[in-house]
Amino acid sequence: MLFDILHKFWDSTGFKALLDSFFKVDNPIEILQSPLIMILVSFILLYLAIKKQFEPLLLVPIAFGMLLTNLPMAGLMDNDGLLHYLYMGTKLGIYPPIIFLGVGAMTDFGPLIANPKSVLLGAAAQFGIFFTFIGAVLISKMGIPGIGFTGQEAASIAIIGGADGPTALYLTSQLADHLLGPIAVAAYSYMALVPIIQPPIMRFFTTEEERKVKMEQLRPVSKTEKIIFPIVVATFCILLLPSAAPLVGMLMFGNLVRECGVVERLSNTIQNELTNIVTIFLGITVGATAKAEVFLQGQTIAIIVLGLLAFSVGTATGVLFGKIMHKATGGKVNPLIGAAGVSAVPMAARVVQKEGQKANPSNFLLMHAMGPNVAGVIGSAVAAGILLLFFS
Amino acid sequence: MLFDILHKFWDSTGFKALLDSFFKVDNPIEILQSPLIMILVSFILLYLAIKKQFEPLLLVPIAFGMLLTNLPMAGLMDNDGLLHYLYMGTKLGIYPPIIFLGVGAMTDFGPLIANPKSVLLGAAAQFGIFFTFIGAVLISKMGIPGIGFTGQEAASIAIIGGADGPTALYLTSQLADHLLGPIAVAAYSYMALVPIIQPPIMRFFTTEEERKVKMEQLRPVSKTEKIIFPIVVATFCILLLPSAAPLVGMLMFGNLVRECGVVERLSNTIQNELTNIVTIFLGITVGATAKAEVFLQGQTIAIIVLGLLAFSVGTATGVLFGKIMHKATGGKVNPLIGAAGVSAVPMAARVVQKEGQKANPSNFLLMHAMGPNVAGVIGSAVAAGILLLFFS
Amino acid sequence: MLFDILHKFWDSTGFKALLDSFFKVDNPIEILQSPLIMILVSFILLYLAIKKQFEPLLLVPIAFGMLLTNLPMAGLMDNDGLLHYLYMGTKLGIYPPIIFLGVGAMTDFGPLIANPKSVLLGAAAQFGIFFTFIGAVLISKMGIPGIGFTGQEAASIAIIGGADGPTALYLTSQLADHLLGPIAVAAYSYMALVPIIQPPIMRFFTTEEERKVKMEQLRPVSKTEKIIFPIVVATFCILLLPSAAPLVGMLMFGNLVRECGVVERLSNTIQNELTNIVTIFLGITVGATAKAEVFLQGQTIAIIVLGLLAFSVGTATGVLFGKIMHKATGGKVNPLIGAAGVSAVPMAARVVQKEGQKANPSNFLLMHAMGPNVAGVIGSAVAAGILLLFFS
Amino acid sequence: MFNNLTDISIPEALLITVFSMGIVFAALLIIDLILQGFRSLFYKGKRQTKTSKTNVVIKNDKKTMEQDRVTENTDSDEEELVAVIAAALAASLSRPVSDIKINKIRRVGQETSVWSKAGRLEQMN
Amino acid sequence: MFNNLTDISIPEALLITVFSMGIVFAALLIIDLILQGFRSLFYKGKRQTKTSKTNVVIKNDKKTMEQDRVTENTDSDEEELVAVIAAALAASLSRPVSDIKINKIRRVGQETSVWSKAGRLEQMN
Amino acid sequence: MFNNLTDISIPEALLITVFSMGIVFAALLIIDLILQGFRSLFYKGKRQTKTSKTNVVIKNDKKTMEQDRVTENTDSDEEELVAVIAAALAASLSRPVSDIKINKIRRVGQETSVWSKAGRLEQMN
Ligand code: NA
Ligand code: NA
Ligand code: NA
Repeated sequence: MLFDILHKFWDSTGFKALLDSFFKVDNPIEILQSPLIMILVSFILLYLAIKKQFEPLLLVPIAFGMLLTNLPMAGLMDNDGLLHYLYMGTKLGIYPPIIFLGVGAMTDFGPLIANPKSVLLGAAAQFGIFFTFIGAVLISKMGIPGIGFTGQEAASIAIIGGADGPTALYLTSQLADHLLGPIAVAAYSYMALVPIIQPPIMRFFTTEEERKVKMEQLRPVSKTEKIIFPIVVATFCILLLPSAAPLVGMLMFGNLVRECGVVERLSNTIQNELTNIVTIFLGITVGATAKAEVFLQGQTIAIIVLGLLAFSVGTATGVLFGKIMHKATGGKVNPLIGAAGVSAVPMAARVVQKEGQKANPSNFLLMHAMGPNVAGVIGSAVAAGILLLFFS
Repeated sequence: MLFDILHKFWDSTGFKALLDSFFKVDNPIEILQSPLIMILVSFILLYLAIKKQFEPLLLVPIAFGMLLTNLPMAGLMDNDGLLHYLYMGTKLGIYPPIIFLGVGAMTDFGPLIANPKSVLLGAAAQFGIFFTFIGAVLISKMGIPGIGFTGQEAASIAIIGGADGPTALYLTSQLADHLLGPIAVAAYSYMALVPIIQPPIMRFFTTEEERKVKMEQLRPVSKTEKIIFPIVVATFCILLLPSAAPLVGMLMFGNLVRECGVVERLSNTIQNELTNIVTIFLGITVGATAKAEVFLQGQTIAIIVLGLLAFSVGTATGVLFGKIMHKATGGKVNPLIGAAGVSAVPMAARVVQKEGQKANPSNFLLMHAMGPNVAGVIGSAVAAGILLLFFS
Repeated sequence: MLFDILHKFWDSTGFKALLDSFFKVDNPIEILQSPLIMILVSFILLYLAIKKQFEPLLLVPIAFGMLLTNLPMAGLMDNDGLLHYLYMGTKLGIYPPIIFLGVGAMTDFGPLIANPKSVLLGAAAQFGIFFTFIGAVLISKMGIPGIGFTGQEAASIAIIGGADGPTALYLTSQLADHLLGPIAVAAYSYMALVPIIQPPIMRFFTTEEERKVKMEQLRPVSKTEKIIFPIVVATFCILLLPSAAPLVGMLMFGNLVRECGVVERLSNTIQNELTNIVTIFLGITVGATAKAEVFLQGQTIAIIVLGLLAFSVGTATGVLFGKIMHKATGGKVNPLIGAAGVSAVPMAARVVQKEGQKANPSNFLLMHAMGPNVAGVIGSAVAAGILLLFFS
Repeated sequence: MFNNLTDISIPEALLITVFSMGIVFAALLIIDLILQGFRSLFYKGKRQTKTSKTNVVIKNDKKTMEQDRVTENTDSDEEELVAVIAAALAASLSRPVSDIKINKIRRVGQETSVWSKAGRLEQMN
Repeated sequence: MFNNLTDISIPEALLITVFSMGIVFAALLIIDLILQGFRSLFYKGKRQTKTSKTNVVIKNDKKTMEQDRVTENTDSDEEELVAVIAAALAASLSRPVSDIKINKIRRVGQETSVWSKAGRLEQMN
Repeated sequence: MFNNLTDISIPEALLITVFSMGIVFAALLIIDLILQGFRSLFYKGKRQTKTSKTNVVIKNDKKTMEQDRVTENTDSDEEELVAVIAAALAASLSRPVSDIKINKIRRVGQETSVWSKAGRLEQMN
């Protein structure tokens, strides 16, 4: 009888299920979808997040969620599983706007207010999104077996080009939540890789002379302007694109709480505990969507490739639009700051600063790059609103 | 075809809906319910909250929620809208008791324990509630078109006289949640206006001599008394009025956590992060109930007027009862402290302190006014319990 | 008519219900289930928690929840009651794993990694769980009227021997949530009593010579080991026992967040605010399950007795296994550290330290006892997983 | 209890008022009595004897806006503030006012502006 | 708007792209115009006149990993850091760079390791 | 696996016990083996060589009640505390005890009472 129990116990373990995923498959190709492979992927992501510091605040939870969900039989994403309950906040589109509330409370739009023209660079960099969208549609038409995207899926992949985590997660949760795993991994990985992806593109499209351009001191921005800004932008953007309301509304509410100066204790809690708690739950549940059978698909490779395209094209169009502004202003604008338009706040702006200084050691572009950088956040929220308008 | 898309896009914008609310109405009177007016109202409230510091911790979120909900087509309060999900905590009566938990953890009942008689002043000031209740019923009988209140609505309006935000929001959420917007705006506005509303009433009902009265030093209160107080009061009040349990229970639980001295880390989190997070969600979702079509009604004007009445009558009856105690104690009680019985903690107590010092610069009534002030919180929670008993 | 209202009012009060529970009973024995008795029990628990500092972080909320739920007519645990809404997080098994997330973020597994053999002491102490399980089954067979446990109930009672609050609450919430009250009270009370329960048992099973043994300095543990530990243990334990995933997964996720060093802000929030908020909600709702009619049963007395048995047997088997290791290592292991295997972190380890010093003032066993102590946490989570496998 | 609770008549409203205020007063009167019980149980005027002087440094929290309003006023308010704090401490420390000597009022708050600047920098560097 | 939104044709994808980028540019262009309105409404170059020197002590927060990366580099980066902070402060304090003199950069961060040790101790004592 | 899991017989209970303790021991034994693997993989006794003295200031947190209990005892406990802290630090800093010299134990905690007073004042001013 003890043997009987042991036998049944063995059947209940994940070890057996894991072995079966290799040795009891109808078709050898199914081995490629073994949870074991996903467990290894999660280890690699943990390595990158911890050792290489790839956006660890989200990738550590995402990778651990990925690990937990792929340990067979644990059932954490079953209907009554722990992670499934927590996942409701992701699926219903609650967590990402709350993260955006935190982003708003942590963002200083001053450099954008001081230099309004930089907002256009935040628009130009959104080409990356739509270029990727076309790319995803094109790939679907190529007839590669197992690789084909619906309109909703293509839109969700495209938003990786927004280089903005919460926006990507929100749009994907609304349009194609089965892709949350690969899209989150691609988006956060490329954001971490911004210092490697962007510089060659920036140098390719600009001349030494252009990169040397020093920009003039930004004007001071008053408290009143900073308070009115979120109110006006929220009102205008949501009237134009009602579907962008959860993202833009929360972003600007957070910013108002930050700037109004009379609710400091709310601002502190939003920036810290609220954002941290939601980050943990968002990250681990996004990771938990990445089960082997949905993640280990040809589509995931396509998403990884398209994501890189999205970042590269966004950087390029940002820089190219920067060159146009360089010409239009008679050389007052350093085209490098266009690269910051992809968002990836504040990494992209720091890359601009470094490249600018390489060309001219006395060059301080950081504050000028913060303008397009935060404009890029608004830009991709607007783009997400348009895609939601079309596809939801 | 691009034109076709543009046309459809225009139809999807809030701008068109806003224009239609002016130019495509069947009846010119409908213009008075245009969301645009509510957007302007939300701007005014933001101005008052930020510039004039009218209870900003709640009015900033309320006003922004009001803005978001009145941007047409955004659908944030639709069944699958972000704010509608967050609103569940308001509607189910969860947020206000949690705020009360925080209030309990921030309140020192010492001055009340030291001077038990002051508890009666906290009772007397509740006349404001029931006077307003009668007022609301009277107005309903006057046959003014569009102005009429059910018993539940009258009770919800009356509770404004409790001068206690969470109590007002809890009762209204349980009896008449469509009135959350105007009642919240009235309650928090008048609480902010306490330093303007109360002094003339206080001076009208008292003589210079009475206001000059110096009160004797309060007795010291031991830690044991402070620990036993919340346990005893919760037990007694809930046995007497079971319907007051969510409010009184949480208030006294918060106070016990504060005073017991062995769970400091829970006390800190309740006072800070928990209260802040719930304040944000409560505020923005209460604001989000104030859609133009429900807010821009004759009823709202009646609520605003009745709310002022409630505060004024509560102040007056508090002061008058103070005069009775003045006489009964042979002049030991300064009747001004009766005004603090409306709650509006700690503003009303500070107003008493200022008025007392105007009459007699060596007068320090603050601690004596804190007694009726915190008693007023218990008093209005009890009154809310009675109204719930009748009307739910 | 006023008299009529007063009469109806009296019927609505808890006072009447309380009186009825004494004077309007069909059978005098029902008086023993009067809510009044539970109210007194809650007062006693509050006294123990506050004055005697019995695990106050959980017992203060539990006792207050017990008070609130036993005030008749308040209905806080009715389907639309405040505490019932908050209880969902307990019932669905969400809160305890989140507390475990916090425990993981607060636990240093270094002493365990440095001395792997101590993990076996954490296994040995789990005998307490299964001894109690047998005890609960035995009692059920004795035919005492009103005392009988199903398999699920016996398992829930047995887990008290794990000496680990969140594990006990998780298992009970999944198998027998009507017993949450008595099991929580027993578990946390005995954890508080560890310094009284354990020493005599420790002295009874060891000789003076054994207690005097000084253990050699633990080896240093590198950051890398501490980072890999939670990943490996989570993977292994969940593959072996998928049902332990919510507990072990969250414990090890919390520990990874702590040790990885790149998400300090998440670690801080988990250790403080998140744990505190969930502790409050978990405690008060667990207490709220303890209504008089379910708590005041012969079964509760049996649970209290069995709980004490569980702690005592666990301590004894831990110490006895310590003696085996003492012999096996040629006297290098002090058998006292086996007592720390019951978990009750960090109290049990501190008791070991004190007892060790009594025998030999130059003895510092604390770090050596922390090994079995944290191993006991893993051990009882594994045991809980096995019980869930059998009984859910 | 009433014919129609959604439509209240004026006599009913008056009745509700009388009854409710009666309950409010009764409830708070009993709390009054309980607290008088507290006094006789727990307070025997003993503490009066041990009159050790307490030196206090007040640490202002940065969390609310209250202090900003105070900050607007100056100088003449400083004395009021000391007096008020003394009174408050007297109650919360369970000592008569005369026992308390306030040496120094040091405002620790308002670090927030520094912090939020640090936050901004952090974001940019 | 389209035949089948789950299956997008290439011309449709192009149309979506053109239209969407049009809206994105239009939206941000209007924000640009609004901000130019801000400039003329709120900024009259007045502040230029009051040029008081500001001494600043930068307080680094412990929250992000950003600073760790900075910490890896040394010395030569120190000057860059000063310059960058100056520029940042200039904007956030609404002063031209020339007005700001940085006396001292004191790193306050990295207390975390101490704290977490305190946490561990707390757990054990 | 059993006839009726809601009604367990005594032999079944014994079987469950034997089986379960077997699994518990097996599981923790494997963790033991894994950790022995850690030792051979990551620990080569190298760190022994670099013996720099570490001066430590312990910062006590205000969060738990643990320390209050400690505070009750005095003097004689101080030495125990030093020893225990040294042992704890030795493990957490990965240094042998002999390397650690504790200069000063400064209690920073117990600010809570001050803070809660500040809280009360804040509420009143
Ligand atoms: Na972007
Ligand atoms: Na009141
Ligand atoms: Na255990």
